[in-house]
Amino acid sequence: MRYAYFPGCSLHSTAKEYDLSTKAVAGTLGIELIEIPEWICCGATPAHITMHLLSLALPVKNLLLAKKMDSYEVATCCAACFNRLKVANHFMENDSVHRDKVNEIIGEQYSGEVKVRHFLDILINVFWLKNLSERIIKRLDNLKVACYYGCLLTRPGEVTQFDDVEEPHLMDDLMKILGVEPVDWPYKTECCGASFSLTKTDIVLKLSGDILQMAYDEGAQAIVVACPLCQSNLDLRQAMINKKFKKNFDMPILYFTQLVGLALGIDPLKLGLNKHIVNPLKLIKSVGVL
Amino acid sequence: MPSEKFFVKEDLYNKLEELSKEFEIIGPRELPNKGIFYQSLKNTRDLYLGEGFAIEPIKRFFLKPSEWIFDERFRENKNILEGIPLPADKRIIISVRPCETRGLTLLDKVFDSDYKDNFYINNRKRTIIIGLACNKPAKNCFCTSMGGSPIESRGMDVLIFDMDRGLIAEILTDRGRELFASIGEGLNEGQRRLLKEDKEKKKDLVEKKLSPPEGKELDKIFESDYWEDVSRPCIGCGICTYLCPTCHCFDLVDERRKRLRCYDSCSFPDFTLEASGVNPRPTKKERYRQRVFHKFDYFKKNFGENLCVGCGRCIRHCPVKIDIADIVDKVPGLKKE
Amino acid sequence: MTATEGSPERKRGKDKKDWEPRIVGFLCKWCSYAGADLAGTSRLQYPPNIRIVRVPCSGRVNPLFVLKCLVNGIDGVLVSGCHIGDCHYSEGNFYARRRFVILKRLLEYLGIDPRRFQMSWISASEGDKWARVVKELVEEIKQAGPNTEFRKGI
Amino acid sequence: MKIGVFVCHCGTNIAATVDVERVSQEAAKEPRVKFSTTYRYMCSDPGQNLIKEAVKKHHLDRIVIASCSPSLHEKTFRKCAEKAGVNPYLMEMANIREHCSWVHQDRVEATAKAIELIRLALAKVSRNKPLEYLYIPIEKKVLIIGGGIAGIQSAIDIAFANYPAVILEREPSIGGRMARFDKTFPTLDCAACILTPKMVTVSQSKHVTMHTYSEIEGVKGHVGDFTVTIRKKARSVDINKCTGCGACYNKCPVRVPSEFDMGLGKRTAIYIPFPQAVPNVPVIDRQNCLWFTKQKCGICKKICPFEAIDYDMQDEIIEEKFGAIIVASGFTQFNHAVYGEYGYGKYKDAITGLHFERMANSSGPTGGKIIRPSDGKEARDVVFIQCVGSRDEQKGLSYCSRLCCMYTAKHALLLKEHNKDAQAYVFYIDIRAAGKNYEEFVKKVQDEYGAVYLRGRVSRIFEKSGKLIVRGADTLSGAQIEIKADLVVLATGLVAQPDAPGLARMLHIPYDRNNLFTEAHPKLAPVETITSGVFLTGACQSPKDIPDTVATASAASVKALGLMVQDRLQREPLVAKVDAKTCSGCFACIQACSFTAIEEEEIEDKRLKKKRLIAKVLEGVCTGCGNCTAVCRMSAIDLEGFSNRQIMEEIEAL
Amino acid sequence: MIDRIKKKAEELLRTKQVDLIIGYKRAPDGVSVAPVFIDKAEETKELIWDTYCVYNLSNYLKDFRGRKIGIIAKACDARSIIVLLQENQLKRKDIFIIGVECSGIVDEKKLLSISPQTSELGFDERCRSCKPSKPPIYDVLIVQEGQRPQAPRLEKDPYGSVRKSEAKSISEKFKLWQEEFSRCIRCYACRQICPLCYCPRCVADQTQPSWLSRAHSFRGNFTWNVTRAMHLAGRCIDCGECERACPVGIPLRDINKKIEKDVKELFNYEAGLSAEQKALLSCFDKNDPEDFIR
Repeated sequence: MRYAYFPGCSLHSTAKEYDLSTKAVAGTLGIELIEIPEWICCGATPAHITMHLLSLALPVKNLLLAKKMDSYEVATCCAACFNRLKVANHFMENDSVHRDKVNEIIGEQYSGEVKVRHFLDILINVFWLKNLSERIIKRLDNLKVACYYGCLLTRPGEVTQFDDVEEPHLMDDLMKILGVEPVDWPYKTECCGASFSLTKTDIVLKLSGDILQMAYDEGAQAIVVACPLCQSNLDLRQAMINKKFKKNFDMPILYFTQLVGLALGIDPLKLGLNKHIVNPLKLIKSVGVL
Repeated sequence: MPSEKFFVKEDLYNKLEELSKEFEIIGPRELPNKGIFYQSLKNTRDLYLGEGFAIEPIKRFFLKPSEWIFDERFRENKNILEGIPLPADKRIIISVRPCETRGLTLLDKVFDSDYKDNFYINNRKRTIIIGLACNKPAKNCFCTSMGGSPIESRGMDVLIFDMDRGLIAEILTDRGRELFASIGEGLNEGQRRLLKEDKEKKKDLVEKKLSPPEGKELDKIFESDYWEDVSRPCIGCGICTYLCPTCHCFDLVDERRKRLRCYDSCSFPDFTLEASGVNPRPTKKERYRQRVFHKFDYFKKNFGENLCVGCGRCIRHCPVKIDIADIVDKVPGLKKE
Repeated sequence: MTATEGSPERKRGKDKKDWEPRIVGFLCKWCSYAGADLAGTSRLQYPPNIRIVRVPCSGRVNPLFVLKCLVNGIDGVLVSGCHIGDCHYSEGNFYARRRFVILKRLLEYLGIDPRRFQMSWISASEGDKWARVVKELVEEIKQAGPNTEFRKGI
Repeated sequence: MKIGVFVCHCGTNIAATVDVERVSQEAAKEPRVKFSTTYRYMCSDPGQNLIKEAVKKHHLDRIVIASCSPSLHEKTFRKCAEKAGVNPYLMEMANIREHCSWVHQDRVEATAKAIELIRLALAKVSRNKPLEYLYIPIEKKVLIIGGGIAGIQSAIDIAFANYPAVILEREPSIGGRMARFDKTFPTLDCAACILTPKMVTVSQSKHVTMHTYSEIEGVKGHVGDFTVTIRKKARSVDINKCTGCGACYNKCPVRVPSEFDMGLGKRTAIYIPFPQAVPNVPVIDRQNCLWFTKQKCGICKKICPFEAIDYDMQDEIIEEKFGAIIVASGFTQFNHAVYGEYGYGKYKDAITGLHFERMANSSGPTGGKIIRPSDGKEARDVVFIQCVGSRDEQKGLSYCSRLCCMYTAKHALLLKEHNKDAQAYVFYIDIRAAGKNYEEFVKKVQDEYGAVYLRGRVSRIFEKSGKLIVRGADTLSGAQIEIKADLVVLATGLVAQPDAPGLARMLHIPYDRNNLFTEAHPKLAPVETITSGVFLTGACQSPKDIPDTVATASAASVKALGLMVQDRLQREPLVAKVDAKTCSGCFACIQACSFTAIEEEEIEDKRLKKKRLIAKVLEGVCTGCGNCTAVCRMSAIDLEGFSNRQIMEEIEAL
Repeated sequence: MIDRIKKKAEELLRTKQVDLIIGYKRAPDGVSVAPVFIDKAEETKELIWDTYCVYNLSNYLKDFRGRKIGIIAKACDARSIIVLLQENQLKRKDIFIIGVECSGIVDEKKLLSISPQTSELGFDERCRSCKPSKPPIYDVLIVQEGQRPQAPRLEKDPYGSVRKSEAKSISEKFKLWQEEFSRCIRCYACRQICPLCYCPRCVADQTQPSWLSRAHSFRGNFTWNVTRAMHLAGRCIDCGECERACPVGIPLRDINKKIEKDVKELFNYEAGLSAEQKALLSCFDKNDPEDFIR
């Protein structure tokens, strides 16, 4: 299993731990992730709000770079990157008007032939959960988490084709394999406020606050995410939420790759568990992993 | 006036060129991998003088495959029948095989005897026939067994022999003499001898032999199952009758207020279908037997000769290889000499 | 009177100038014939070259009818029926459509000008479309010229 | 042959651009034309008398009318010909108005064309054959498929006219969907109160026989002579012996969810669906009865005082003949589980309108109390969501189901009646209350019963601590709404029965892409189908409320009675006919006939002296489309009135 | 191979499984082959099988309706039997098919024109693009042992010649076919030899109405040939007998192949695949092409 790895800007900066844990897990499981040389920005939300063509041209440039590595499958972790690459492929394959325009801008011919997979999808549908469960060294028993999928991972359904749009369950299935008990809660795909984090922070505080509250009410000890923006809104803003709404949430926000790493017996520091605002180490010790 | 003339092909072509002003020149023309067809020749060089046999005999210029007999007009509330004017332009048909002209003589017995068919007679009057003796009869020709021969000249105005150095024309009728007056010159002794030898040689060129049965013998086996067996492969198409120089059955049908006469074939299933729905010859057995009896029995009783000139066309072109000569030859109960 | 002679009133111009095309239209009585009626009631004007033969359904038109018309020297043949799905007999036009695409391509293959045989779907409410189709048809047949293929009765 | 040509002026409609006199003179010169004249209004009485006299005077045997379009006066002139003593089918019309005078202004060209059109008609009429009207015997019995209110009303109307009707109902009892309702809008009559009397009249009427717990297996034949195969499923209870005393189903130990109560209540293995069931005879559910599954119990048989229970009763196939068929197969509910937004159907407290009806019904499983199916507590805050499935091209139906707004208003009212401190919230797109007193009813529910109508869609429902959180928008105030509801009622749309396409194919009637049966004409023939003798009523044609259903039921009955009162049905003789001598038995025609109007027939072939099969046309079924004649290679099958000879003669005269 | 055919035929007749065997025998001229109808077991020794056995014997089945018939059938002949079954002209139980694996049949007309030196064996042009050598339907199959001269498989695209003539201009095509059809003598051999022309009264013989002119004019010949082609649409299995039987050499196969190509491309319909197949013109598809309709 060889993939052209597209980390995306967050995984080289604010979400370094997501990158570390992904590479660690992949390395242990023998999944080869070769980072795309000189990859550029995937366009993410700012691009497709301002200029649609730009939001297609950027990811297509990356896909062409991957194609040059003669690997026809791209692996990515960040939900926004995954979404942009998928949408770009969708347009380049089915919409000849956009295809011609974008190809003209880039100066190369591309029509959506490079496949894009999210790392979670690779673990479950390529590596197969059965093989993963055989590699588990330490089951993370008596740990209850709420799996939070966010929006970009599953929507729009016909483009991402990733999981059920209303009731996603892939992370829940993964957690069960690790021995973790996923909580059945209704806010799996609720909005966390996404990029309002900087411009209208109080919206993020309200929405992320509700998510934390729902997870807490359902008895979750931590929230598992697969998107750096969700992680930062829930983790970084937790203190401000506590102050504003007089709560005392102490809910670690973990990446699914980190939990998989722990179950594979990888050292927590290698998984970047020390880089969180809300310190997860306390919870992990309590669960008896360390 | 000498009865034989010698000339070369070039003279013949030029003569035809000249005649084409006055006559319509009709002759066989070879169409690549289709066959040889009699057509009115726009340029006389197309004339085919080789050994091949035309697919359709010249019968079709005399008893036309289909012709309008009369027309019906409606004037002042009355239906008036108007005849169709007979064509008057004169024609020359050249390079005709002896079997075909002999066929014409048989047709004359039908259409120019007590029943006068104006269309046929008019066509015969306005046509001069120049025959060409057969140099190489096909393997299914059996004209000698039917009273004909490769050099038979009955029904022709002129018979041409293709000698290797040139052509010798044997003048047979006044029309022929008048036509060939200004072409070539009389035979010298050598040529006359060559002609006699050539005639002798051509007589026994025909290998296929057949001893036609007597009428009485055929009548005896009218009900025999022999006819069922031999007629089974027959698919009932019109090839053997349409291409036969002697078959002359026709059908009348009214189309678009005009009456049309067109060829018909005794092998067609509804040849004898009556208005009542009864068909006296319902199966192939009766129909094929009729073809044989008409040729080798009835015609002989009416007109004294067999209605077959042995040209072999019906054998050559039959899609299922039915050989009438072989059938007639092997008729049961025929006393073999 | 056959088409070749045509009625005394209609001149049989040999050259194209004063020749008027003769066109026949097989119209299904439920839709196209009613459409032609509507063109009449709306007083829409169109050239008089077309003669209409009424049939119950476009599915009734036998390919031999079209062949007979062309061979009799008619310059253009139109078969018109209900739009797909509207057929009063529910499926007649489906069969006609399949049958006539084969005939049209065969005739074209044998050298008959494709403009000489055409089809159209005209509903009972499309009087204007009927007038337009007749105008276009007459124009096209005028360009295609007289039906010399079978006119000389060769 | 003596043909008469009658050229009409049609006032100035024709005479303005066509020189009718000259046309008449030219026509007189045509062969076989004996008489030709013109008249100002040929279709008028004097015009028709002119024709009759001319026929008498000149012994005419065929008539050509040169006037307007046959679609206008073909029938008139056929009757006129008949009165004049000429066979009506020896008359042809030349349309020199719509196709000539009105569309060509040049007088010379129009006149020339008119003459040619008459020549065409003369050519055709010369090949016409005298035809007699076809008469098909009518079986004096009507089949009604479906025993809901539509079927019951049809049966009552047919019986009222003293004609026999047979109701064919799949469920053990008639009553259909309406039997499950509690009250009906807008009058709030109790559904059972207005339905049961009709069910009783039907069951007691000597003209109506009921085949309940029976399915339709096949339909053959045509109007006036339908042969229908019916499978009477084994009831395991003898209808004649059982008095409906109820001993059996009171003792039956089995408890399974009752379909009638939408799974809210339980029923026994031997059961009647609802107390007022007609026939009031139980049926044994063989999947759950202990006797059939484990050969145990058998209590019902033992305690039945009338030995009406018979375990080894088998399905019975019967065949009956009918003259007409009324399709009243009704509707079923849209499956709301396709909507992930509403939880893919996993929330027990998110129910449909019918569930609410059963709960509201006093003889229902909850005795009339509106409760939360999850924990049985009484529901206080109830959210009604409109257009679930309807008006949604992506996942649902493209059409509006017409009556959900009304039954939801009724539910909101019933909720308040049953629990005065309950509160109804209704999320809607548009309230459609077009019936009589409908708008007033909804207004009353909003004003007097305090139902809160929120114009907006619901984006999500999720369960949180026992309550259903309903998230929606109120577009009038622009606010985002979140309601913690005890109960959510989804107003699901009405869809066709799942086996509707199968039934349509059996009856040869078309259906649209929503599997709703297609009427002959949406405006002018809403209860008929293009297959004569088959009529539609109720929701199987399109969603309808009870008033419309009853109206269409009576309409369909009138149509069916129209056939019943005639002992023979007169049909146009323009049907196909087979020439036995020419038919080769290849049956391309049978495959091509969309009305299965052609059958195989064995004949004794004189020529081959053997039996062989040829095609035979069922005159009653043949609609005269002529498709078979074009598919027949040997033209053995020909269409009367538009025969090959007629059309070829027209082509020759072109 | 031929003795296995003889043995099988002889056994069938002896055990009364069939009343009659239709096969091939040497023609009186000693070279070519003629159809033979054997009803006595000892006569089966006359049967032969070689590359001259060109006839489609299924054409004779219509003469023996209702009797038990054994027939020797190549791949193309068997396909025409399938169409006959599909059109209820035969009952499968009445026919015992002796399937013969064929590797190509000689075209006699071409043989005459080939000079001996060329390596060409004069194979019928049709056999060059013939897909299956085994009949699709048979009761017993006589497999061909040893290598018999195999008809060279030439063109990949069986409709190559059709596409070439389609590309010609309208006037060019008309001139070509006018010349061909004017030679037609209306002997109807093409109809009588075709196994699928079994109509008791063909439209060509009908006079009320007179579908086509009986005159030998181009008008009548054109109508006849188009009618014949249209009536074979979706039925003709290209056994080539019509072109072989035509005395005046009209390329009838070119016409049939044109319709066969259109039918394949437009409706993906092939004739003679299975006896349960629906007739082409007796069914339709919701999205049949209608680009030519206004």
